[in-house]
Amino acid sequence: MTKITANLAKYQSLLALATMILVLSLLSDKFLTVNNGWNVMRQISVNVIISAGMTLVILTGGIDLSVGSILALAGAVAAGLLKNGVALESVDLFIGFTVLGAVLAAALVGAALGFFNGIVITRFKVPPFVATLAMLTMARGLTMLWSGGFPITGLGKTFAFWGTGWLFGIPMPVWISVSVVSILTILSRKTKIGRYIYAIGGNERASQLSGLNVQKIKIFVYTCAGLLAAIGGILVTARLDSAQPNAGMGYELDSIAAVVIGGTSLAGGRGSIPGTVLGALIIGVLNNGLVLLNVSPFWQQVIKGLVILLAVIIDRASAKNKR
Amino acid sequence: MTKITANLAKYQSLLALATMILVLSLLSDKFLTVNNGWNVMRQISVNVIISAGMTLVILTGGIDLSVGSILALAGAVAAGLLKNGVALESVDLFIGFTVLGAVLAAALVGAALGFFNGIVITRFKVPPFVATLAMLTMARGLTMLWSGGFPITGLGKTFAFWGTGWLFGIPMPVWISVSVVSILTILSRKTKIGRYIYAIGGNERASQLSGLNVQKIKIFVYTCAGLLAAIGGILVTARLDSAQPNAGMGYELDSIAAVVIGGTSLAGGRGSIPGTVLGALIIGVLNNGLVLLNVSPFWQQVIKGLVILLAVIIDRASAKNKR
Amino acid sequence: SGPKTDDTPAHIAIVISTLNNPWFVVLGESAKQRAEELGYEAAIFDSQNDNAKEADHFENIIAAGYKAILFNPTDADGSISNVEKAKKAGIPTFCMDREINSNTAAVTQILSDNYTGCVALGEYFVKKLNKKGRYVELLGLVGDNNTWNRSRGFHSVVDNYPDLKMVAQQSADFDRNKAMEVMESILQAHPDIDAVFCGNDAMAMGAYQAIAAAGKAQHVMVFGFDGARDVIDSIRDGKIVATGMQFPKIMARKTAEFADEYIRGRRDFEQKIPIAVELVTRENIKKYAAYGKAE
Amino acid sequence: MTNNEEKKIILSAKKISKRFPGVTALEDVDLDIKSGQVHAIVGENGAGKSTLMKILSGVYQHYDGQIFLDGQKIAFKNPAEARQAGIAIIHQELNLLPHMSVAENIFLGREPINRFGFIDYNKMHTKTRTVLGYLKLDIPATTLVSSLRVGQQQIVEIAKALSLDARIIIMDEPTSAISEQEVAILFALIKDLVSKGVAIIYITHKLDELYKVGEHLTVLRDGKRVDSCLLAGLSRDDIVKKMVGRDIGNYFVKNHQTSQDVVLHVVEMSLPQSGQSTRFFLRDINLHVNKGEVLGIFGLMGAGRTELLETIFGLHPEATGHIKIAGHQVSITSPEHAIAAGIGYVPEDRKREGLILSMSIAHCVSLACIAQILQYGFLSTARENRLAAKYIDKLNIKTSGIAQNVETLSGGNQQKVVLAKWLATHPKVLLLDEPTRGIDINAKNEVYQIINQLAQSGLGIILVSSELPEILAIADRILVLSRGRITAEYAQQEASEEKILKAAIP
Ligand SMILES: Nc1ncnc2c1ncn2[C@@H]1O[C@H](COP(=O)(O)OP(=O)(O)OP(=O)(O)O)[C@@H](O)[C@H]1O
Ligand SMILES: Nc1ncnc2c1ncn2[C@@H]1O[C@H](COP(=O)(O)OP(=O)(O)OP(=O)(O)O)[C@@H](O)[C@H]1O
Ligand SMILES: [Mg+2]
Ligand SMILES: [Mg+2]
Repeated sequence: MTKITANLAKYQSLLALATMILVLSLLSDKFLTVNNGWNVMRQISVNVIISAGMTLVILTGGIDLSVGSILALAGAVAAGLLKNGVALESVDLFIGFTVLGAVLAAALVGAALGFFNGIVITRFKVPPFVATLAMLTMARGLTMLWSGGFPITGLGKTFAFWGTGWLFGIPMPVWISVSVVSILTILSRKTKIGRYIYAIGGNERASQLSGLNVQKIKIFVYTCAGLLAAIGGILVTARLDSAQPNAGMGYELDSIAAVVIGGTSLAGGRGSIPGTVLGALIIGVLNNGLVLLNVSPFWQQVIKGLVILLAVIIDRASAKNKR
Repeated sequence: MTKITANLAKYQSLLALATMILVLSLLSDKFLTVNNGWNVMRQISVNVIISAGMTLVILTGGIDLSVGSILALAGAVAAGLLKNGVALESVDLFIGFTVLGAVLAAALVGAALGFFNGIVITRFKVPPFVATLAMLTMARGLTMLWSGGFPITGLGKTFAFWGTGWLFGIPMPVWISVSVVSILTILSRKTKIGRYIYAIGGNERASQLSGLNVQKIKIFVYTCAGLLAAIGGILVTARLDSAQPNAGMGYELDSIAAVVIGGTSLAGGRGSIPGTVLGALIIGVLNNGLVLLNVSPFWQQVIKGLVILLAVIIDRASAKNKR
Repeated sequence: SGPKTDDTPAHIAIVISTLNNPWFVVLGESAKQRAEELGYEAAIFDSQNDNAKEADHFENIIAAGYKAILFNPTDADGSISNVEKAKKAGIPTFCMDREINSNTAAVTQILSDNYTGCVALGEYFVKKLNKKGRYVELLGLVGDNNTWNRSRGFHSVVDNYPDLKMVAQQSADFDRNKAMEVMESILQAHPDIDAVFCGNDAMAMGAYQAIAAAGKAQHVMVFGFDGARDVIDSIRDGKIVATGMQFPKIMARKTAEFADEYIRGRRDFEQKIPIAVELVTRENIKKYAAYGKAE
Repeated sequence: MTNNEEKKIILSAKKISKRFPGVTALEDVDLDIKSGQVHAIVGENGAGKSTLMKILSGVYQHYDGQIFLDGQKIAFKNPAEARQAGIAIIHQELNLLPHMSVAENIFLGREPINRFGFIDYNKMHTKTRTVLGYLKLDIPATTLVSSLRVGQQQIVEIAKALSLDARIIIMDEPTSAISEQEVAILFALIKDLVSKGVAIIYITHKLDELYKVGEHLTVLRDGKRVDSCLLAGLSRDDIVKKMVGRDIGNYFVKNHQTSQDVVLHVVEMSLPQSGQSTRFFLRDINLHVNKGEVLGIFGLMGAGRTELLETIFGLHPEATGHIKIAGHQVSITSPEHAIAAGIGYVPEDRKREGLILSMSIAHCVSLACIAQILQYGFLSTARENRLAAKYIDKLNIKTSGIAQNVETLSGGNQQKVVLAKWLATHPKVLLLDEPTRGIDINAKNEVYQIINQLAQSGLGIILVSSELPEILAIADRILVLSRGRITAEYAQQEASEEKILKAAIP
């Protein structure tokens, strides 16, 4: 019993989330329904996926501002390949793409851009903030160039299923985000590379002296973040049945917010993926609740800011009492 | 001579900037003209002002995401007060505002929000990222509430002068930004509090043990950042003769970019205000140059990202050689 | 073939409020294409919805010595000073789609009348709903004046019918994904709505998808604004009920032609030339294609 | 392997040189390490000891010269390769991950893995318990390192190296943060390892230790090997002479006078553990320090000495009791107050608590007394430089100039900068927590001299130290702390190692 309490206390944000859910269910009888539950889960799933990758990055003491742009580019690539394929006019070749092919290609693009981030950060010693800020700009530009600034729409049922379908009574995006979270949680807790990610963030020099290949691990982490952003982009595109060139704008801040609210330290070395899920849930529940209560859009922002502050304050206070 | 070289080497970014200027002036004969020089200076002045405040925050090891929103709110407050004054209906009182009064009130609002950030961060131990992210949202909401979502326009010549006028052949915004930079450079180098700011960022615990009031200094720094964001907001408003509720969106990233490109470490303790000015110049010259060269907007983003990367890489490489 | 200074063609600048929305991309690209047909070199500038960035662009354009500016302002008031600056520097500005609140700064303004367009949409809305029902409004960016022009035009009609109840008014930032999410949530609180009015077509598509996913596509009528490809297709397919067609291509081409005429010496321009927004419905959809009339 | 079996050279370094920008850290150094032997290396701060060890253990890959392991030429590409070749190192600086468990730290980089490719925590914890058992450190394997005290962390660091089953173990000042008891445990272990044929390279500044474990000795000076010989027959003074290059003679003479004026009086001070009203870090502490007196405080690791100094300095506002300075009661709830009241505090961990490593010497020295260098409200570089120059001179700080970053100073000189920072505030009372930790014998002597001079000039000094000889040599009066209580008090004349240890052990 006490062990459970202790384990729960680790996810410090739980109290804040519980309070929010309680208050919202008192204010609106529409809030605590099964349907709305799925709603919230589906809505946060993209943020959860991106934020899981962001957690890894932040655990190493880095940051990734490019996730929103990579999301958009990956979405556009998937949609573009699916719809138009690739025509190599010079050799008179046309390559059509299946859903799987397009999805894999988009995932590859995301991973490649993440890899590029990793290389720039480790080999050229560019601070992560600058490197990924540059990527934010570049990937957005590439998205615009690829799509000409227009949405790519009409991608077919098979593709849309990944964003809108249900499987065994659970929405597909939720399946995907739950899988991502499970894999990354196990990765971070149970595998060597996971522990090394924490180690690097905790003390990079000590990790290096213990024989860890710090550069390789960092590159892995940024590649992961890029890949997950791409998966997020594919999901968003499948959900909307359309790749929007302006998709994902500002997602970097949402995602970092989820990570930090979830108790991961921006200095690295401390935090957890489940914590991040809680952080994303807090943000998602809040967004959903404010709309359910039909709070005016002007006030929404003020309230949202205040509640996030409050959540973190409650959180830090309860964490202190635990010690 | 060697002393000068050494001093220049401190502003590592200088080489990157010089290269850029050289390349641009070869590519466009419009670039290296007096007029265009003023152009760039005027255009970066708001970013310089905000980034100067941001530098102080980052030197203490913090971050301020709320500058863009505070900028918008301060602009709206100045414009609103100037145009409509304050009517307290309950006591049947109407207070009109002069330009000076409105400007001071707006500056006060900015400083107050910055102060609030400082309190939340120091007293409630909320990580700066979360505290100022919440403020980003809240201040934007307040701006919308204050302005009803509409721009406030027609603010008169006196007010507009601050944004568009010239004095002794130099544009007003440049005067203001140069003053801000001078004051903050002196503050950071020649005053007690400036020294303390570096100390806290360098080692918070050791600073505390040396008798510094860490909390007070941090509050000061966030208040400063809020105040400077407000000044930026007043300038933007004066320049456009209109307060836009959407003003300043995304400025936090631009401003952090200027600081980091200017060589200030996000970990705190190392960096300088003049470095930040160089960072802002690099970004400003790049924006200006790409426009002058007629680069298409989509390509602009890609090139901008690449050039920023390159600038930082050159920079870090030259810094390494110097040591 | 256009006028040439020496051997190089004259340059025309096209300043667009944002390229983050395909509608404006069409506007910009059409203007560019037409200007190039007329023998100019044209460059597009993206103000990213930021009045200050727009001001920067104007300064740079003046410094670079462009011959004319085809201008899609970010704000009716906030953009005046920019246009005046250009005028002072001897560069004529031609507004397209969105107006500036000045009758002297720009040479001419070719405008899409959002307000009136939404009045027409509002009237059609009332008719379709039979003056009775519960509806939701999705606003665009709350700091954008077009958001409010459209909303006001719509309400100027609809608010006259007390049996038409707005059960929720939320913002979705002109964004398809946001609109979908907001609509999903609203449908939880108000499963029984009859219609949704959206401030642009991207939001209409998002809202429609949420409604369709909830299995209510047959019961809830969705209205958009713009005339984007998806929505035109959807109206044809009987999914979305109506939209307001603006004519970005026509406006852009016309503006470019005016600029050309101005450069060639014409001066007698009307200050404001409204291009009517046309109501597109399932009945008249045959006449329309994406962003304009069917060819 | 038995003792009479011949010891053979297993590791041999030839003509090793290493240059850093501006410094030659090592120049043509030879070193031969034999199995089953403790090879001690001594030298002043900055002599190049750690640099040499880092080369041997694969931390630095770029150097001149050659290294042979079992006669084979080797060149490690990274620390992991050296580890695989059987070379383990305990670095001088703690290299631990604060937010990870003891077990995770010990096995970092070579975690045992189970069938599924996951980390086998059970195995890891079992092994950890075994190693900790050798070292008699009684803490769970899952304890977070951040919750350990420095001394315990140092033992974890030792455990990390031991658990490697290496053939050569390099120990770079392993005892700088641990207590006598633990040193004894470590030495027993070293003897055991040596008897099993393991080679130990042992670096220390505590020359007494050499005689307890050492067999062979290499002395480095300014990056050069000045001697390498058997330890037997060398006197302490011989060694010091080799290290320093000259006779430093009788290195410490106490010659200050204690007055009868009480400058600091601590009355009934208690510090409860947070959230617990029944358990205390400090309990009913009463003590006083006179002008010109050095009060030594001894205690075992964890006795609460650091807490005592911290509490006097205002870092634990929740403490009860009161403090009088020169007869006046003062309320001290923050370091700011303490400094205003005339107290200075040289903390235990100079890098983490004493210095701002990114700052220059001048900036560090003026930090706690910045009012002194203000002119018309602005910092005066001239005054600041004068202040720094004064203390560089007074404390004999070895530096290339006042603008040098403190990060690049040697340990002893860093410690002097911390001292300078406090002397510049003109304190009445100076609290010193382990002021000679990790600094060489010469610098140590200088610190003793400084303490002596300060006492002579009328300061009241509290000196916390884990080194009994040090306390016995320089304190006028000695308090013994055990589990947060004062258990004994001796005047210098009546104190002895035996008595003090007896009072210290709970
Ligand atoms: N990474 C580095 N960069 C530049 N100089 C260095 C570096 N590491 C060591 N040095 C310099 O090399 C010399 C030898 O340093 P080293 O750390 O080996 O000394 P040491 O004998 O271990 O001293 P101590 O007893 O203080 O540990 C010193 O002058 C030191 O300042
Ligand atoms: N981080 C911590 N968490 C819990 N207890 C602690 C912590 N640090 C110290 N303690 C406890 O405080 C008491 C005093 O520790 P302290 O470090 O002050 O001892 P010390 O005598 O200064 O020893 P050292 O030789 O390590 O400096 C001990 O009982 C120890 O268990
Ligand atoms: Mg050393
Ligand atoms: Mg201690």
